[in-house]
Amino acid sequence: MFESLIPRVSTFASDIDGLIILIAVLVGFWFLVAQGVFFWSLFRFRHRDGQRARYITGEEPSEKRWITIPHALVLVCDVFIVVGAIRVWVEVKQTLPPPDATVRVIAQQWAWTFIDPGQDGKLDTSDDIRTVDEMHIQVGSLYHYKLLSRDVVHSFSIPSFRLKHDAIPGREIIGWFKATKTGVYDIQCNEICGIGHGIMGARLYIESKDEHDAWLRKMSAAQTPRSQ
Amino acid sequence: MAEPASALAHEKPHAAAHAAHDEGFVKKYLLSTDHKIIAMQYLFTGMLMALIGGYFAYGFRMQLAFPGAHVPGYGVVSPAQYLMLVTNHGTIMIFWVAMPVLIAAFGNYLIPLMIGCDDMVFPRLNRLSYQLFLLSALILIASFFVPNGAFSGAWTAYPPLSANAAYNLTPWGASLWLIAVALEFVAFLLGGINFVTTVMNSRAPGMTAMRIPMVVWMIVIASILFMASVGPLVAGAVLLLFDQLLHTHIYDPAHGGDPLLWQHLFWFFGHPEVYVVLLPAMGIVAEVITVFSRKKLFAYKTILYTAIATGVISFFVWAHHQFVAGIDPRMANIFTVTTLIISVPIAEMIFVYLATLVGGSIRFTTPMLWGLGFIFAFLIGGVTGIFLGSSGSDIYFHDTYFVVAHFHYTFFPIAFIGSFAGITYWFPKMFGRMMNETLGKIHFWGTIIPVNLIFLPLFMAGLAGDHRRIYSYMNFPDSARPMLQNLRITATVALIVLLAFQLVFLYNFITSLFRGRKADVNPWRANTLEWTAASPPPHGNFVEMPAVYRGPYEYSAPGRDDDFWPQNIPA
Amino acid sequence: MQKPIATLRSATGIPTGRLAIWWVIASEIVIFGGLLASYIMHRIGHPEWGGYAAHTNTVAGAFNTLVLLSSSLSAVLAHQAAEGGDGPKAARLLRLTVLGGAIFLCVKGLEWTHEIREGFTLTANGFWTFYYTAAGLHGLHVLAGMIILLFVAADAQRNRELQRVELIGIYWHFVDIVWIFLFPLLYIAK
Amino acid sequence: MSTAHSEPEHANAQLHAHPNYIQIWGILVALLVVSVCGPMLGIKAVTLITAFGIALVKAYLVAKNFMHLNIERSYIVFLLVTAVGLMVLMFGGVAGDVMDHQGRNWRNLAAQEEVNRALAGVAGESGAEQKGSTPGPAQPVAGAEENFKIVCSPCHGEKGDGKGAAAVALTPKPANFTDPEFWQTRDKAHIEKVITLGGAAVGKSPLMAPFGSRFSAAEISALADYLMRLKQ
Repeated sequence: MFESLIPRVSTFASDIDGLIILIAVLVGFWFLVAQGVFFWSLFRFRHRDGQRARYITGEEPSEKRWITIPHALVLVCDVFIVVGAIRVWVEVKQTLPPPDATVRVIAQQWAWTFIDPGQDGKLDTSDDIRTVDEMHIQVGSLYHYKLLSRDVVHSFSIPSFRLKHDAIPGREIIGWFKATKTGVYDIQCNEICGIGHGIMGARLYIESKDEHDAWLRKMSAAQTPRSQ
Repeated sequence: MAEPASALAHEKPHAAAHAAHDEGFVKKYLLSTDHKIIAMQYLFTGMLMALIGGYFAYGFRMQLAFPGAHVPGYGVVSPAQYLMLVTNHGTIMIFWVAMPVLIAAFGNYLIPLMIGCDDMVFPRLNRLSYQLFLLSALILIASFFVPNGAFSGAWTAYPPLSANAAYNLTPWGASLWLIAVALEFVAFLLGGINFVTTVMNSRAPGMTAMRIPMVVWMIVIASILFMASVGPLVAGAVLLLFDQLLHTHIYDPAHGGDPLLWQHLFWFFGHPEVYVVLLPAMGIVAEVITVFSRKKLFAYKTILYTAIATGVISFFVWAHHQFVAGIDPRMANIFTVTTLIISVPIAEMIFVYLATLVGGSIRFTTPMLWGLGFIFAFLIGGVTGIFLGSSGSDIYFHDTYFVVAHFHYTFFPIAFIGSFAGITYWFPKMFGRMMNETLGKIHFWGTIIPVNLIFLPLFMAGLAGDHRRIYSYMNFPDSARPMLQNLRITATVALIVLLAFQLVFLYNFITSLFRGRKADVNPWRANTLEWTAASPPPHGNFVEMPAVYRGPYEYSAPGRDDDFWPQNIPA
Repeated sequence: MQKPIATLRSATGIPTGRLAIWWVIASEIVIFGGLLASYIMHRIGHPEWGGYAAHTNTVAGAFNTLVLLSSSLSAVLAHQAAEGGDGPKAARLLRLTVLGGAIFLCVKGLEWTHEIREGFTLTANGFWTFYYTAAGLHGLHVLAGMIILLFVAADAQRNRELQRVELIGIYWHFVDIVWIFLFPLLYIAK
Repeated sequence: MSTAHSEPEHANAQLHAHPNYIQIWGILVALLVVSVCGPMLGIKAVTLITAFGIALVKAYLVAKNFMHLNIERSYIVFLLVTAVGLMVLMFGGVAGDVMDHQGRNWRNLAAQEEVNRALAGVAGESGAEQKGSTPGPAQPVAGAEENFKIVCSPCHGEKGDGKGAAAVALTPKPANFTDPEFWQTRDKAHIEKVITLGGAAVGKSPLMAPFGSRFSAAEISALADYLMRLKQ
């Protein structure tokens, strides 16, 4: 059901989805139990003439059991969720697997600029390819992105990758992704960045090796020699 | 314990002094120092602001459902206006509706009555705090009429967007917004000091700590949380104001500043703020469900301790709002753990409420329906919070409509369902008349059904990757799918139904105010002290200052004919 | 205005006014604490601020510390006098405290004039922004304290509301303590 | 109203022995002298100890004796210590991001450059020179063409023809600088005004952001010249 809403096209997307499903199962159980008890007691203990409510202080250990046991079980569920959450987090955000290529992602009011290292594979050389609101990457290749912002806080978000990170002006933030399927997907700005926030989208083109190489050649040819 | 009766000997209410207050309208209703009048001032100001906030919601939801269309009663919503509406909807609903109604209105009304004294300890400070609050509301409203319009940088006001008019394009609006919020904080600081001191010092003889009604405890804990968390943000707001007006560089990265500092200061306050409004609503619900299930509150001490634990832990979780907002990723692990821990006391509170219902004799009056509606809806808000508190899944959900749906499932129950429970429950005491039950029930069902139809679709939209604060999804091909647009239209239609049913409430409220059936002193047969005062209570509250002999929840006590046992009746 | 019964009760054993003052101070601690914590983390992160701090006038700061400590002394002596029931003496000592506050603000004014003339304005850089914000916020507290002190002294002169001498004294000592921390943070650490 | 009849407990609470306040004041002044003299030794550790260690001692003495915390109810002390503790907590949570200029997978480039720049040029530099003279460290002064490519081209296009990638979503469309008609009604001063104050300032689209805070006047002038050269 989840994948029908939004495709999964990065290596860690299924891990994040798995975590979401784990949480959904655990809290869903508690949710159903709680709502079940709730509606059952509304029906069972509705007011009837001549019937008096019971006098329960809830201070006796035998009564308190009814909340201390669920309390302990909730804590156990929390442990599972924490472990799952931290595992995914460490994988996606905290570790950096060695890259096949490094790209620069620059946010400004209200456009994305992507700098591909070009054919030499190095940033800040004359054959860098600068694209605006279009990001071309190669499927199966592990990219590092260096995230920068020129003015205010933006957020680099690719829902189909399950990837998101804020771009903070003055900071360079490094992350990674690896696409698993070709296709064209949305890139969003996910942090309010001024009145143009609603138009600050870009498109992500995930290409096979051949297509990507062809794109690189085309762009390199069109690239005017740069002064730096 | 000292004999309550003898302790009362020297406390004769100054009937003459209180009577002297019956003067002109202005003096009686606008400049009064009576806690009940001040509570009404807060309540009516909050209700008025709620209408404004609801109107804003109408404006931007219509734009989302029908992008670019002419919105009846508003006009065309431009991108700038859309953000203005969203920003001020959030600001108003939290700072000018939830806070004044739940803490200030109910706090002012209930604290002196429930602990059995005649007023707040500092009546003039109380009046001053309302006047500051009113001034802050006026400043916020004024910000819509300045050049370039009101602030449109979201209620979180992240710099540099909020700090620099070149980025937000609202030089006046941004500063007025900030001044209004800061002034509101000062008003609630003064009010909070008053509440806490009153409850600590002015309890009736016999009103020990464990005999205080839960709602009073909750308001006190909330006030303390507010006082302890808001300070850094006040300091941060001064610095942000300097950045805006004098062009200093505290949050400007190009000149050695750091925008992340504001995010931390904001959320160090912002997360406890959630519990600041949650706890009073929980307290109101505790009063309502015990009265209408005629049952003692299950494990009074447990719920008190969990409330305190929630308050303490709420200071350790703030950065879960910032997991992907540029903080060091290693910090996120710590905050995930603390965030998941805070789910335990909250879950326990819900268990206690459920256990209170079990074995009761439940009467489905209007206030009770609201109390039960709170439990039902807040459960949804509570469990969806787990998805956002876990760092791993928050990577995906951060700033999507999932977040929007989640916090509306917490804030709507808190600010509206909780308030409606309180208003319908204490209306007889406040105004001496009963509300119409039939209209009340129509209003309840006309609110609780649409509210689910608004926010359940938004969970779906969030799962599908819709991000927040976008005036039109037509620029994002993946989000412009017809299926998602249908969800948005569903939510908008439900919102209009919801707003329409609020007219039923307003009608019921106003007609009952003047023409409702006269209320008895204790129409709900409740135990707490406010029901021993006349309806409505006179200035000075009690003819004879009460003393307290037992806890507030002695319903259906064995061996008594009555199924309630007021706190002030000697054994 | 007639005091309500509520104000006269004291379930905790601490008089209502003093209890409220402690809560005021607790909320002030977090306001100043937030500001100073923000300052300290910038200060440690920016070693160059030591150079900016070298332009502050340590002698003036030290003199002001002395003035505030002395004004605290007269405030606490006023409290002692008030407890002994000697309102006029308490009033005299409180006015001495006000004089201390006035000297403090005058020195502050001279200092700031000098610094602004040299170009170290609020907007010069982060250090000076924090310097003026922290000291300015503290100065406002001094000013507010002076005004309240004058009212309390006027009452005390006629032996009225003598318990307020202690309350304003506690506030004044708190303002003094804030300065005790501001002084090394802004002046000495270079 | 007199307080005479009220607050009997108040009176009780006040009946305590007063310490010798003048003696405590003397200790405080002596400590002040030490904390001022300590830094004159020029040893950093001594400075920190004398400055902040003594501040703590002084605050303790004032709080204990002048504010009478020693005879106040213990939960007041607890309350104040909690407030201070919360600030320590806040510092602990925030310092990792604000105090440090680099961490796991991130670097605060702007702050690092600010520190390096200021440390390099701090000797003899007066505040007046620093004021307003700092170009953003993240933005080295670049030629007009470079500036155009970085900030203008996303909307106005690399060639200035108004067909940048972001232009698709914009209404009205971005200006086409290659169009001679466009230039018939505009002069350099007007263009400079729009760059500085944004489109809203001249009644055009507010989505044309103002750049007055990002570029110096000279850069804006150069940028306007560059735009005028785009006319075909």
